Amino acid sequence: MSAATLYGLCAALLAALGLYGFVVQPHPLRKIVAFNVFGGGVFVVFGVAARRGAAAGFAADPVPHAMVITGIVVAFVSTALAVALLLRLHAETGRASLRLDEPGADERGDGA
Amino acid sequence: MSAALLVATWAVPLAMLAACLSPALRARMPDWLWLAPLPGLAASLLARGAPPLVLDDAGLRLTLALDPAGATLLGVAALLWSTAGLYARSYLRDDPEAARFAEWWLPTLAGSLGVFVTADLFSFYVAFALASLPAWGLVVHDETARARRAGAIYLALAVVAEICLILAFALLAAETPGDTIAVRDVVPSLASAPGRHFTIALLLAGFGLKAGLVPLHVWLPLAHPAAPAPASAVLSGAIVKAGVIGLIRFLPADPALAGWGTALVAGGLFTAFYAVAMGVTQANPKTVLAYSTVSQMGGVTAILGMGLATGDAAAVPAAILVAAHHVLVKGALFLAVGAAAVATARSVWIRAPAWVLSLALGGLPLTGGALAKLAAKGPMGEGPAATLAALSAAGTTLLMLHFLRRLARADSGAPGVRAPAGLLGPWLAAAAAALAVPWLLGPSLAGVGLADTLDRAELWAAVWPIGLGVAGAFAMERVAHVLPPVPEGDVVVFGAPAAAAARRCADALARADEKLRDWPVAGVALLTLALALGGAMLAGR
Amino acid sequence: MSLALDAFTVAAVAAGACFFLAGTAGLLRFPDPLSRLHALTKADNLGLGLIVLGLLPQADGVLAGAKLIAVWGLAQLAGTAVTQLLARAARRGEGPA
Amino acid sequence: MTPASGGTADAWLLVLAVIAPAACVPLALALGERGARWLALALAPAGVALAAAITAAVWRRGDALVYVLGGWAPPLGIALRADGLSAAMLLTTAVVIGAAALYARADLDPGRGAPESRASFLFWPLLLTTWAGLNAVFVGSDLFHLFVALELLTFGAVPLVCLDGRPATIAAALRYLLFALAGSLLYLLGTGLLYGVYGTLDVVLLAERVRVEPTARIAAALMTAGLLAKVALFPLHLWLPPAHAGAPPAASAVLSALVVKGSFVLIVRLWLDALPGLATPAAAQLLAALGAAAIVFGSVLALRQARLKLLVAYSTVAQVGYLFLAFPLASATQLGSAAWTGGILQAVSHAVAKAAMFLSAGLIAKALGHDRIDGLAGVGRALPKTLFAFGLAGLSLMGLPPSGGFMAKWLLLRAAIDGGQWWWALVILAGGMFTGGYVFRVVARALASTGEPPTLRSPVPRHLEALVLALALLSVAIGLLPFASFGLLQIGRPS
Amino acid sequence: MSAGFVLDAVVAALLVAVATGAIAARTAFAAVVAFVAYGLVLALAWVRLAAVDVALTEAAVGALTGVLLLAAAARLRPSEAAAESELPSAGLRAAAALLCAVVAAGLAAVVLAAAEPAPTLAPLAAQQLPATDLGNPVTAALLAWRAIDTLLEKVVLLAGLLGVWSLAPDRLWGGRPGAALRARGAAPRDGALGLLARLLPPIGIVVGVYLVWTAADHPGGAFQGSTILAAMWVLARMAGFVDAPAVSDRRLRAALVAGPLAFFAVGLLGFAWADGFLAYPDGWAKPLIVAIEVPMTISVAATLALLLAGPPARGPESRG
Repeated sequence: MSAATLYGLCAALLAALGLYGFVVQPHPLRKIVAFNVFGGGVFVVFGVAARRGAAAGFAADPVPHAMVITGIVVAFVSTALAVALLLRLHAETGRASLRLDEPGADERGDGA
Repeated sequence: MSAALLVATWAVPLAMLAACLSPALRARMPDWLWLAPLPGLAASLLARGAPPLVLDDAGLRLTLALDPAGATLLGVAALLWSTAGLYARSYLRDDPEAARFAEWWLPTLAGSLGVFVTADLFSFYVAFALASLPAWGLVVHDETARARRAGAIYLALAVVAEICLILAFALLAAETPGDTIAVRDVVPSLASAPGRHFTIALLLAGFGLKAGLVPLHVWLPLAHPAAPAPASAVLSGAIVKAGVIGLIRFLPADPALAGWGTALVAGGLFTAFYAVAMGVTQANPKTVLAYSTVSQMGGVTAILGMGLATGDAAAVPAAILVAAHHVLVKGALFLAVGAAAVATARSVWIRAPAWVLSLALGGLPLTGGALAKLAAKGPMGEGPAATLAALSAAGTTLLMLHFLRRLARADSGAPGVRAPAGLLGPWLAAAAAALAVPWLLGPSLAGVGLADTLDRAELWAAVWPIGLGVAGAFAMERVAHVLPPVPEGDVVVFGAPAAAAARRCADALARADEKLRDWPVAGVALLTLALALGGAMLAGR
Repeated sequence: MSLALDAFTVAAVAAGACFFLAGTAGLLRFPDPLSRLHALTKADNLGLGLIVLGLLPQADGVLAGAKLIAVWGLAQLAGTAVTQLLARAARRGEGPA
Repeated sequence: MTPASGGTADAWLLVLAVIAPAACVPLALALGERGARWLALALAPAGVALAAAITAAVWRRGDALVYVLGGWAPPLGIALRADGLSAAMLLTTAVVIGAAALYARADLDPGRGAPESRASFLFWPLLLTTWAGLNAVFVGSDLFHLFVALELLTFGAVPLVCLDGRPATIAAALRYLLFALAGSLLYLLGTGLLYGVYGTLDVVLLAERVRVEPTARIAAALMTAGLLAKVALFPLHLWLPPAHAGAPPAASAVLSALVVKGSFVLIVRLWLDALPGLATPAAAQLLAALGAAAIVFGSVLALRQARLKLLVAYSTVAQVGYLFLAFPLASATQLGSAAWTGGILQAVSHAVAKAAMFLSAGLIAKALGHDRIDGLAGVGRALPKTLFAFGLAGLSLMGLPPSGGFMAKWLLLRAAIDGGQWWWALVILAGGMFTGGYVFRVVARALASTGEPPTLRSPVPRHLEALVLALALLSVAIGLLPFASFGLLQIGRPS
Repeated sequence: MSAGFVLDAVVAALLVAVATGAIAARTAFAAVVAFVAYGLVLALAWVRLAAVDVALTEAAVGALTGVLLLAAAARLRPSEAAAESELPSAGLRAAAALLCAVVAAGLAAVVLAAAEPAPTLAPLAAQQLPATDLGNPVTAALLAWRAIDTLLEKVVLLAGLLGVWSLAPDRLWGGRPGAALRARGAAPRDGALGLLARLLPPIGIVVGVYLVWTAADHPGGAFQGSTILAAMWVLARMAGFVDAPAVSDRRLRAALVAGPLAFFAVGLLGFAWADGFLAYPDGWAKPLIVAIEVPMTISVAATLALLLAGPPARGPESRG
C-alpha cells in the first residue's frame, strides 16, 4: 500500500468524523470545529490526488496544491464569520444553540 | 374593423380596470360600468363571421374569432352586462365600496365576454379564468359571513375547474401534431385520441362546474344569493354560459363520442329535475332563481348531449337559443328581486313583468320561451328524452311559481315606496329585451319564428306542461309545510367532513415539517440524501 | 571521528526523547495544572535542547546549525511566555483545570 | 468547441460580468457609505446592459461564448463560458439586483449628511459580493472555480440575512451559514474525487473524459447533495424560512429570487454539461420526488403561516420544488428540451415574481409596522398598487396565464404528459391550487374593508410602489415572450 | 516497509486520533485544543505529501484558527451545559454514525479503486512554468494559471471581514474591535507575554517578508507571509502594545483594499497590454506578480488580523 493510499484512507476517516460531529454535536462551536476537521479531510483528498500525480520532476501535481491553499483560506474566513455570528448570538441571548425557535416566536411580528 | 372589435371586446374593460389605478377615475368608474360591454355588443352585430384574427400563424396560432354561436351569446351577454351595469350605478349609489365593486366587475366582464371571441387554448383559458376568479370579489362584496363562506367555496370550485381544464388542454395539445393550440386544430383530434375519455371527463368537469351540472352545482345556490343584485344577474345570466360555450366548442360532434352524448342527456335531465326538487324547498327568492338556473343549464346540456348522441346539427343552434333566452330572463329576474327588496314587491311595474318572464321560462306561448322550447323539440327527438324535456318544462313552471310567491313575500315592508327609476328602468329594459330578442334571433339561428309557435299542436304542447306546473303549484301549497328544509347548496353539507380531514392532514404536515427542521434530523437527511443519490446512480443502467 | 559524532548524536537525541517521554507522562498524570506545566517545561527545555544539540553535528553547514539553534531559542521564548500565561490563568482558576 | 482555442469574440464581456461587481466590493469599502451606494446604483443599469449584450452575443452566435483567462487554456488554466442558460440567469440577476438596489436606496436611507451607519453602508458591498458570486457561478466553467464562486455567494448572502441585527435573524444566519458550509464541503469533496480520476475540473474537458464508473457517480452524488443543501430542497430547507423572512426586504428579494437559483444552475451544469450520462433515471426520479414533496410541504406550510414574510419564504420552498421536476421529464421525453426550457423558465419567472412579492411584502410591513396577516385588513385601500403587484406576482406563481409561471408550468405539464409521467402533472397542478390558496388568503384579508383605512406608520414612496408593480408586470410579461425566444435556453446545451 | 511509510502510518494514525479527540472531547475547550493539535499534525502530513506550500499555509492558518476558537471557547463556556441537553437521541446518533461509516467506506473504496497511472497536470505545469518567470509551480498556479480563483478568494476575504463587521451593534459602528484578544489579568506589558511580544515580532516580520519574497521560486507566498505578520500583530495586541484601529479609519480601509485593487488593476492591464484579462506580457510576469504580492501582503495581513479582532465593540475614540 502506497503512502498516498494510506493518506487517502485517512482522509476518508477524517471526513466521516467531521461529518458525524457536524451532525451530532449540539454546541455550534463544536460544529465549527467539526467543520474544520471535515475540511481537513477534504483537502487531504486533493493532496492525495496531487501526490499520486507526481511527474515531470515535480514531487506532486502543483495544481491541486494551489486549490487547497485557496480552500484553506476560504475555510478560515468561514470559521471566522461563523465564530463571530455565534459570539454575537451568545452575547444577545445568553444561549448558543441552533435549536429551532418556533418561526417568529421571538420576533415582534414586525417584518423589518 | 371587425378585428379591432374582437380585441376591444375584452381589452376595453381591462383598460377601464387599469384606469382604476388613478384614484380620480376609480371613484367615477361605477357610473361608467354600463359602457364597458358596448364594444362586445358591437362586435356581436358587426364582427359575426368576420375572418379570424390569428397571431403566430405558423406556430401557436393564437386566434380571436366569432362564430355565429359565439356571436349570439356574446350579444345577449353584452346586453345583460350593460343593463346590469346601468342598474348597478344606482344600486351602489351610497355604497362606500362601489369602486371596489367596479374593480372586480370589469375583469369578470372581460372574461365573460372574452370566452365567446377566443378561439385558442391559451386565450380561451385566460378568458375563462377571468370570468371565474375575479367574480369572487362580486360574491363577497357585502362582506357578510354568509358571503365570505359562499365566496370561499365558489373560489375553491372555480380553481378546481381551472385545473381540470388546463390538464385537459395540455392533453389536447399533446395529442395534436405541431405546437398549434388553435381550438379548431386540436379539437378534431380528440375523437380519435387514445386518452380521449379521460380528456373529455376533465372537460366536462371543468365546464360542468361553471354551468352548474349536478353535483357540481353547489356554488350557484350559495354564490348567486350572496352577491348584490346586479352581480347575481350577471353571474346567473351571463357567466354560467362560459360553461355552455365551452361544451359547444370542445366536444366535437363525432360518432365515436355518442356514448358521452347519452351521458350528457341523462346528466342534464337529472340536473333539470333535481334542481327543481331542491328549489321548491327554498325560501330566498334569489336562491330559488339560482336553482332554476341549474335546472335550465341541465336542459341546455341535455340538448347538446342529444346533438352529440345523434349527430343532429340543429342541436347547437337550439341550445344557443335556449341559453340566450335564459341569459336575459334570468338576468332580468335577479334585477327584479333587487328592485323588490328596496320597494314594495306589489308594485305592478315589478310584478307583472316578473310573472310574464317566469312563465316564459316554462315556455308560455307568445314569449321567447315558447320559441326556445320549439327549437329544442327537434333535437330532443321523440323518445323518452323528449317527454322528460316536456315534463321539465312543467317543473320549471312549478319552480317559477314558487319563486313568484317568495318574491311577493320578499317585501321591504314599506308600502307605497316606489323603486327608484335607476333600478326600474334597467329592469324593465332587460325584461323587454328578454321578451323581444328571441324573436329576432329565432329565424336566423334556429329557423323557427312566431308562426311556428302558433300552430295548434305546438300551442298544446306548450300549454299542457304549464297547466301541469300550475296544478303542481297548487298541490305544493298543501304540502309545503311537510317539505324538509334543504340548506342552500344541498350537497355542500358533505364538504364539512372533507374540510376537517384536510385540516388534520395539514396539521400532520406541519408537525412533520417541524421535526425535519431540527438540525440533527436535517443533517441525517443530508447524509441519507447523499447516499440515496449515490445508490440511485450506482444502481442505474 | 564521524562514528563518535554519530554516537554522540544518538545518545543526545535519545536522552532528549526520554525527557519528552517523561514530560508527556507528567503532563498526563500530574494532578494540578502547575505541576503539569512543571513537567512540560522540562520536556521543552531539556528535551528539545538535547535533541538540537545532538543534531548539530549532523547539520550540513553553519547556517543549518544556526537554524537549529534558532529553533531551540524560539521554542524557549514561546515556552517560557506561554507557561507564564497558563500559570497565571491557572492561578485565577481559568483554563482547562 | 474546445476552450483551448483561445476563446470567442465578445467573450470579454463575461470577464466584465464577473469583475465589475467583484472589483466594486473593495472600491465600495474604500469609498464609504455614500460612495458605495452611488457605485452600486451606477453599476445596476450598466449590469443590465452588460447582461443584455451577453444575451445578444450568445443569441447571435447560436453557441456558447468562451473566454480563456490569461491565455492559459484549460486544463491548466480556467475558462469562462456562457450558454443560453447563463445568459438568461445573468439577465434575470441584473434586473432583480437592480430592483433591490433601487428599493434599498429608499429603504436604507440614513438621511442627508448622516454619518456612515452600519446597515445602510454594509448592504451595498454585500449586495455587490452576492452579485459577483452569482455572475461567477453562471459563467464559471471550472468546478473548483465554481466552488470559489459559490463561497463568494455565500459570504455575500449570509450577512445580508442578519443585517438588521435582531437575535432571531442572527440565529437564522448562523444556521444558514453552517448548513451551507456543509454543502460546500460535500461539493468540494466530490470535486477532489473527480480531479483524482480525470485530472481536470474544466466542465468541457470533463464532459469529454468522464466515463460511467463508480467514482464519478459517487462524486456526482456528493456534489449534488451538497448543492441541494444550498438550494434548500426539501427536506434540507431547515435554514431557508427564517433566513429569508428575517432579512431586510431588498435582501430577502435577492436571496429568495436569485441565491438559491445559483446552486440550482450548478446542479444543471453538473448533470447536463460536466457529467453527461451519469445521471440515471432513478436519480432523476429521486430529485423530482423531493421536488414534489417540497411543493406539497412548502405550500401547505405557507398556507398556515401567520406572518406575511414567512408565508412568502415558505412559498420559495415550494416553488424551488418545481425546478427539480424537470430532471426526470427532460430525460424521459422527446420533448426533453421543453422540460428544461420549462424548468429554467420557472427559475427565471419565479425569480422576478418572488422579488416582486418580497418587495411588496416589505412595503406593506414598513407601512403597517408589522406583517401579521390577520392585521392586513384595509391594505387593499391604503396601498392598492402594492397589493395589486403582490397579487400579480401570485398569479405568476400559481401558473395562471399569461404569466411566465404559466408558460413554465405549461411546458413542464406538456413534457410530463408526453413522457407518460402523468403523476408529475398532478403535482404541478396541485401545487398551483395550493399557491392559489395562500395568495388568496393574503389578498382576501387585505381587501377586507375596515371602517376607515388603517393608519400607516410611515408613508410609502410612490416610486417604490411603481417599482414593485413593474417587477410584477415583468413576471407576467415573461409569459408573453414569443415561444421562439425560449430557444435561447437551448443554446449551448449538449443535444 | 520503509521507515518513511512507518512515519506516514504514525502521522495518519495521529491525525485520526486527534480528529477523534476534536470531535468527541468532553468540553468545547478540550475539543479546540485537540483541533489545534490536528492542525499541526495535518501540516506534517502535508510535508509528507510533498506539499510544503500547503504545509506552511496549514500551519499558519491553523494557528490563527486556533487563537480564534480558543478565545471563543473561553467565552462560550457558560453556554455549554445548556447545549449538552440538546444532544440528539441515541437513535439519531446511531443513524448518523452509520451513515458516516457508509460515507467513509465509499470514499475508501474510491481511494482503493484509484487507477494507475494517476492523471496529472504536472507535465503540463512543467512545460508552462518558464512562461511565468516563476520557479515555484504552486505560485504559478495561484497567480497565473488559476489567478482568477486567487482574485475572487481575496474578495471572499474582504466579504468575510464585512460580514464580521456587520455584527457590530449599530451605535458602535465605526468603532474599534473589542478586547477579545487582550490577554486577561494584570497588565501583561511587563509580564512574560510582554517579553514575547517585544522579542518575537521583529523575527516574525523578517520571516513573513522572507516568505513573500521567496515565494516566486521556493515554498512560501503572500498569504503565508501575511499570516505570520498578522500573527505578530495579534501577539502585540494581546500584550496590549497596539490597539485595533477603528473600522471607519480611512488608512485602514486603504490598507485593506490596496492588494485586491492592485490585483484587479494588473488583471485589467492585461486587456490593453497582453492578450486579455489576467494575462502578463512576456518578460513582465515576475515584476507584475511582485506588484500584486506586495500590497496584497499588507491587505491580507490586515484582513486576517481584523478577522481575529472581531466586530467593533467600542466607540471610535475609546482606547484599550
